[in-house]
Amino acid sequence: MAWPLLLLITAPLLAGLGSLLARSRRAVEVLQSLLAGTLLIATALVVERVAARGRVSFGLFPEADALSAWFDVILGVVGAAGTLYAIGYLGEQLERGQVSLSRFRQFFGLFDLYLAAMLAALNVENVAIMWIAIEGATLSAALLIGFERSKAALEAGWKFVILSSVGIALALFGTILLYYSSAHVLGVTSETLRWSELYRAAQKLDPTSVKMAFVFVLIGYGTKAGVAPMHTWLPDAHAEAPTPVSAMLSANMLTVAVYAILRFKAVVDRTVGPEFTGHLMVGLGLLSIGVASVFLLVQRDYKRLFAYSSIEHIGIAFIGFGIGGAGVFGGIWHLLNHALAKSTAFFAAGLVLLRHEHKMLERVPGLLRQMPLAGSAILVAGLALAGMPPFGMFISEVLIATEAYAAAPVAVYAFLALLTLAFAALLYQVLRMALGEPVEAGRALGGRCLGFSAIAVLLNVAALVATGLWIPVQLGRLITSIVGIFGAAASLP
Amino acid sequence: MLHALLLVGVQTIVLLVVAPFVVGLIRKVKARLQCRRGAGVFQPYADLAKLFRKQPVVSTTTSWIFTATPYILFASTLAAGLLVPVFASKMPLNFAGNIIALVYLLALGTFFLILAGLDAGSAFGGMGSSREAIVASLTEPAMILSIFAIALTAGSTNLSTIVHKTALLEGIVTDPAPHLMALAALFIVALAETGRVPVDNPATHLELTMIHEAMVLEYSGRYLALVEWAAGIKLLVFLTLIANVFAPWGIATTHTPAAIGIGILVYLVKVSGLAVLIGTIESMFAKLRLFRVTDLLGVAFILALLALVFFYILRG
Amino acid sequence: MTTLLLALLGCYAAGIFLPLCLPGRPRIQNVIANGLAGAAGLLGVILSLMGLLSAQPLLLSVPSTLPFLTFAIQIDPLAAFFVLTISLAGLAVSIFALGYLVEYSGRRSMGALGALYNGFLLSMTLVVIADDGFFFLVVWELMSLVSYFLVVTEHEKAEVRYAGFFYLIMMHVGTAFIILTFLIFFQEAGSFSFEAFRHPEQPLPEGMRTFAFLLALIGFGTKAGIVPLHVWLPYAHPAAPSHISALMSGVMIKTAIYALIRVYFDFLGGQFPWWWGFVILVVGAVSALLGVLYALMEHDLKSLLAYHSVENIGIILLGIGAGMIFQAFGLKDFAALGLLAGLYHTINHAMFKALLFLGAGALLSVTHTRNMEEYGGLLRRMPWTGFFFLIGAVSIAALPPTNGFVSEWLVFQTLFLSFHLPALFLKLMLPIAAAMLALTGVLALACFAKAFGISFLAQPRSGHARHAEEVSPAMRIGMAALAGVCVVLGLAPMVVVPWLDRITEPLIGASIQGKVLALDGWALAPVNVEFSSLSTPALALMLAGLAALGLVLAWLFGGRITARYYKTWGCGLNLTPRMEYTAIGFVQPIKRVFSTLYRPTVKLETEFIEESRYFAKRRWFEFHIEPVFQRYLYDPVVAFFSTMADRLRFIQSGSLHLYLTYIFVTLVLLLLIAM
Amino acid sequence: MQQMPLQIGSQMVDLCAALLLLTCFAIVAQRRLTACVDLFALQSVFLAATAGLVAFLTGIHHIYVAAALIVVIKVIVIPRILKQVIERLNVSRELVMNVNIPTGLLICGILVILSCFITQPIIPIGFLLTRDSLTIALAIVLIGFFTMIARKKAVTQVIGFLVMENGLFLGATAAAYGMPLIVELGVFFDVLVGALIIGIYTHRLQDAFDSVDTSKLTVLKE
Repeated sequence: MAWPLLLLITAPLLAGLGSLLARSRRAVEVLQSLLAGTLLIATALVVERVAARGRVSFGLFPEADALSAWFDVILGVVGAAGTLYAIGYLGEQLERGQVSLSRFRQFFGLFDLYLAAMLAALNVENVAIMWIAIEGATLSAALLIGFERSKAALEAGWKFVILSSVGIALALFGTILLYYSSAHVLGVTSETLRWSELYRAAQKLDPTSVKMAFVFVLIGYGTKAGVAPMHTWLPDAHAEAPTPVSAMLSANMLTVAVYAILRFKAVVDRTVGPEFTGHLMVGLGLLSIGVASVFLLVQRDYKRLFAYSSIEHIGIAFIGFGIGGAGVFGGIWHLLNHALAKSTAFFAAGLVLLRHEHKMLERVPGLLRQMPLAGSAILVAGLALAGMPPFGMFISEVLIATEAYAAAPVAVYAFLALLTLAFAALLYQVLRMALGEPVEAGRALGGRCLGFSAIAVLLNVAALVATGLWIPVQLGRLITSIVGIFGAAASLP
Repeated sequence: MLHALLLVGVQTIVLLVVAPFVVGLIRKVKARLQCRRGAGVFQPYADLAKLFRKQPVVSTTTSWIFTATPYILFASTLAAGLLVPVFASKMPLNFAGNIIALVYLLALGTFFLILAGLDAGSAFGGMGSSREAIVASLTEPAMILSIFAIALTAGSTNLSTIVHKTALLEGIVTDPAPHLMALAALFIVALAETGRVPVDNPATHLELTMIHEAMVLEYSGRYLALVEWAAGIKLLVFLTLIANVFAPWGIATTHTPAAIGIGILVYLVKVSGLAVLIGTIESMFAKLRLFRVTDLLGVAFILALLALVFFYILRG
Repeated sequence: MTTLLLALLGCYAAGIFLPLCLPGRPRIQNVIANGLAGAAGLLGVILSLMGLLSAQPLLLSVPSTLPFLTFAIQIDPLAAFFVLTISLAGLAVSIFALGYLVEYSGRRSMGALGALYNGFLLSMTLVVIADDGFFFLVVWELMSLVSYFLVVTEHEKAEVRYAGFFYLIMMHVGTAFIILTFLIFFQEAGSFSFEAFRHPEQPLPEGMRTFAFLLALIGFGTKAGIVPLHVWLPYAHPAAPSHISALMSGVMIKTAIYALIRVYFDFLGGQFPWWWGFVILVVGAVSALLGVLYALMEHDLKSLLAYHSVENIGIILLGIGAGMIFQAFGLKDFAALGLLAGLYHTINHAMFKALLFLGAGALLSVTHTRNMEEYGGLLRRMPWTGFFFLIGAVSIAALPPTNGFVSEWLVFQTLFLSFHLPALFLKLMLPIAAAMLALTGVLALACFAKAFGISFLAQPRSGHARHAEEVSPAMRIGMAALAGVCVVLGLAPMVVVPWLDRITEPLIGASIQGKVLALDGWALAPVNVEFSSLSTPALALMLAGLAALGLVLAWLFGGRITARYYKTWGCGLNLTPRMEYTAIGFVQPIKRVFSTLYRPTVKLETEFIEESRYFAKRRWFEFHIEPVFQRYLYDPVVAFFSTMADRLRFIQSGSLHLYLTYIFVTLVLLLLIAM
Repeated sequence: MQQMPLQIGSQMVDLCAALLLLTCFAIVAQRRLTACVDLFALQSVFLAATAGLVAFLTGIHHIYVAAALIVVIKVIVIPRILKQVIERLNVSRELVMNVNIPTGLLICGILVILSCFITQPIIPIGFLLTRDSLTIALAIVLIGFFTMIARKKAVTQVIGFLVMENGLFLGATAAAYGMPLIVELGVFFDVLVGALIIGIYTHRLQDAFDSVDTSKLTVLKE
């Protein structure tokens, strides 16, 4: 029985359609709230089933194994929170007359389409259809980023469209190359594109072409994942997009892109062994952390700040996957916690933006005093992102370092040094915002906006704390089989 | 037990009685060297008696620290004195503390004296305290090193043990060089600690020069008496230290009355000799500027260090 | 015993959550938070005493669902000793806080303060009883984090935010080094459990051991505040509310000492070359001397106390370092003595430093300033606070017969025993270290003569001081408790030493209890009565008796004359507070003697009256000492990073074509690599 | 029709592929925007031809569908959209480039060699009929990419992107006998929508900055 899976993908589509057609703001709000609830429930059910049976299938499409389920959790929870937050955020803009009701409806239409595409990409057993879904998500994201038609938004949107289109094109070429090398093993059928088939046939594939395929995929999806040096669109897009979208970009799009790369990695590792992909990913990961920490240090715009921190954390996860073993554990654990923390951070940033209507970091100190919700949210998220216990990212970072130390001590020295630098940079900025005395009054926020945001933030923070120092049993099962996919079960206690 | 108490009692009395005499003797020597007749050697006793009988004047700004200090000073100095073998080498209180304890007991007195100096609230007291602080700080390292150098020769830091062994010529210094250096160092330290020329001048009352006198400026009556007495005892303790550690000969190594009697007499001779020496030095040298004192104590430190080095080198 | 432990943890946990649960009732929150903390402290004392005395260490382990992480707890004598330190301080400080926090209520969220306070104590306790490397790291970071939030309690002040941030960063850097240390152990152990660290499958290679030694020294040294990693300390400790400063300065930095002992003597099995010990010795001596020298120049009472923490950490390390040297040469008795001296000074410093900080807090709460120049004459207005502060001052100045003297004396003896060492170099170095210790001791004496004299004696120097009143009973009880502990630790070494011996024995492998205690416990005699002995009870009796003798003599010769009270002679003028010696003036000579270190800059401006150049109308005097380490060690690093970051801005130049080029080039390069 | 010898077939496929490549060079060398669009359309025609040929030779029928889609979308629809965009512009030719034309051509030549070098080892595993065209596909992708870097006008960047897409299709159809139909359809749909969205963006850029010179978009930076 895989109806929760189907529900997970169709619910956003329906809700989006409904919102487009809906006549009143209230109707949209109800629909979206329902969507949020549905996402949570469906996710829970999917996880439960996958944990029980290892794989939930609905024929060719949709189909989910442990890895998909894990990312479903990320998208489900953060998606739900994001939807709720979007209701509040857009609602506030609507009340202020910054968006018309029709634009309001369009927004949710696109927003849900985007969610649906993402979820589809996760829960499909097929290389190419995954690509199609991700491309779909990219396109809807492109429109969302340019949603506020300011010049800056336009520029950001354009850069996003061009760069990610190029990326996605390269990813497609990688996919074709993989197909090219698998076709003569498996024959020219649509089965050839199934992950499970590819895993089985992996040993027989031609190494060179698989390597090349991975390079294209790594660059292609890496562009969407925001890995340096393909990250350049990311800060602009995150800064200029409507804040709920920024949250979703950071928490979902990057994550899904990483998911895609992981799928390929699983195949490639079976063909040419883990060293090849490992070295590439560790290299890019370190580069990402380095670049990110540099720009965290000089940042003056709080939305860009969190954007760069996303680059850093994707880099960390990359290193984890590149290392393998407990690193894989650390990586997916990191992705989950990062998604939660980062979306929380953006929620807070959005509230600040609504109040002060500018993004200048040094002009919004004293948030704890001025906006208790946003202030505390930004503080908690900031600490979690800086890798402070009791939040999960401390755990995953230590895990990654531990696993890496045996293989490459030097890499660990670099890793820890860069992490410390990023820590200092990020917290310097975050604490500047959270502590101290407010300097500007700004305009007060509506109760509804605050209400919805509060729910969203609480949802995230609850999840963040819940996944801090322990793992719910179901998720634990998922992790075990995920690590199994990367053939590293042995190295885990 | 009773025996032990008796010994301690005798030593206490000896210290109390001899201290003013030494002070008087030094004054007399200085007077003579300055071609004055000078007051009698026993003048200090008269001064003390008189001070005790005078009505003390206590500043209204002061706290109980001011009135308590003389007693604490008196007690700590005397306690330090009880750790030094004076006329008999095996003292029952030997176990109570070694030479470090002696140093720190004196420091306890200094600490409260500094507080008392500040308590009156006049600029003089503060000035004296501040100067006392720096002098004390600079003295300490040299003191510890020289003491250690001595302790090495006897393989002990307990004064009675050191003196006893030296007196019985056990483990006696085969090589005088380090011993003499340590002696010189300790002598300089003693001058500094007890506020004698060239570090301080007990006879002066000039704002610019006085250290110890400035601290106790506000004291009068019995308080002043106790402070002066304590100062005398401190001086005596150092003289005793030098005398008995470096030349313990004649000290009573057994506790028979005869031996003790001889011990006391020899002791008197020794400290008188040292007193004369100090008197002469005081009239030969001028007082140093406060910030030249560092040089002097630096010399002391180096001497002590050399003593150490020589000791190890000669002992191999 | 397990139940006791659970009760203890439970108390802290409740102390964290309950205050948050009833907002809007500051008074109740305050009582609950500190009450529970106090109760936990009491339980902790009992628990730790049991831990010290019981033969079997208490083990408790909860597996986590995360790889490599186990919530494992072990209370062996070493851990118990530090639990004792934490709990004693925690108990007294909690009582003090009951009264102290009253002035904070309304201005601050009592709930948050209380919760953080309990969290702080809890994390410290967990740090010393953790038995798993990963778990240790987690609680260690938590400890830093919680204490950070306590430091920035008054975050509306810029300097407080700066202090807090500096602190947080330094701690994190330290943690990075600690992680590396543990990773080295992990390599051979294959797990993070301390048991595995102790007995790895194959022993660590020599190079790795040395590496671990240095990493641990830097990592934990940052927390301990050894020179030159101490720079955060004088900022952070004063910035926090005083009862927190008391815990940070008194207890928190000791957790680093605990960790160092744990790593060197336990994980590394006490097997090391002598130069390790020598490094520790040098670090200790330098920290001690520089700590006190900088303390002397401070006129902010809390900063002064903070610098003294650096000094005392130095003294502790002197003991431990000497012990390590002896250990390296197999002189186990002396090694044990050194370690024992270090531990003794650890608990002593915890007690009197906490006491002094509480005293400073009391002054702060009545005068609303930390500047000593605005105190004065407080002994008459706050007799109890003054008395307790005096006890603390005498103890930290190591004057007999206090506890500070006992432990410092033990350190001296350890250093003196150096003539047993085979190497001439060390034979000379240890006595020189002793000389530095002596200098440190007397400078500390001068410093506290200044601190107490300027703050409590003579006339009040400001309106605040003039209208000061004695603090609330709770605060006095808190201070009294610590003062009592100081006195007991000073007068009853015969009780303390056997406990400490239970700690050092398993670490060194030699019990020296019999050799240190002489005359059935009434005297300390390391290692034989012949060499040296000390009996603080006897000294105390002598002092008391002789002081009485003084009284008797005074009465004998003078009879009973009542003193006359009259104002101090001020050269004919009426004495005003402005004529008193200031703190700056007091340390002027010391400043001059050590000017090469301080590099003082003095600015004196005079405004004359119009008529003549001989009569000054107004004068300004200001002087600063150069923060050498910050200027030449830390500022360059910060400058480097910021300039580098500025230089690299061009990466994100905004040109789409450039961005496309990045991707293109990367693609081509990776393709060539893939070939 | 199976009796037609394979060599001839593969040679014909290679010929078409080569023509595709040539049009790439032409686009790189062309300054006039409309001409670029036309060249792109022409290239798409060749692409369709290749696809049809492959379908014919291998008898895999859904490739015909792909060919048809190419003709509809890439030869007719997209060029029309682009033409509309260009009409609204105030420029018809691109004078300034990041890389001048001779250098550009040179670089493209190097890229072709590079792709030969890269694809060399993996050619043998392909299907005899069409495997050589993989090299050309990669070359076209790289050249398209390079065009996007070299040109400043939004429109030409779009064309560069579309050229990349053509390369991909050549790779897909020729080298691997096309993806499964459903995939093809999806991909085509995405490409169409993508082109539309990019078109919309170009419009907005024109409205907002009244120029489509993307090198002027440098407000967002550090």
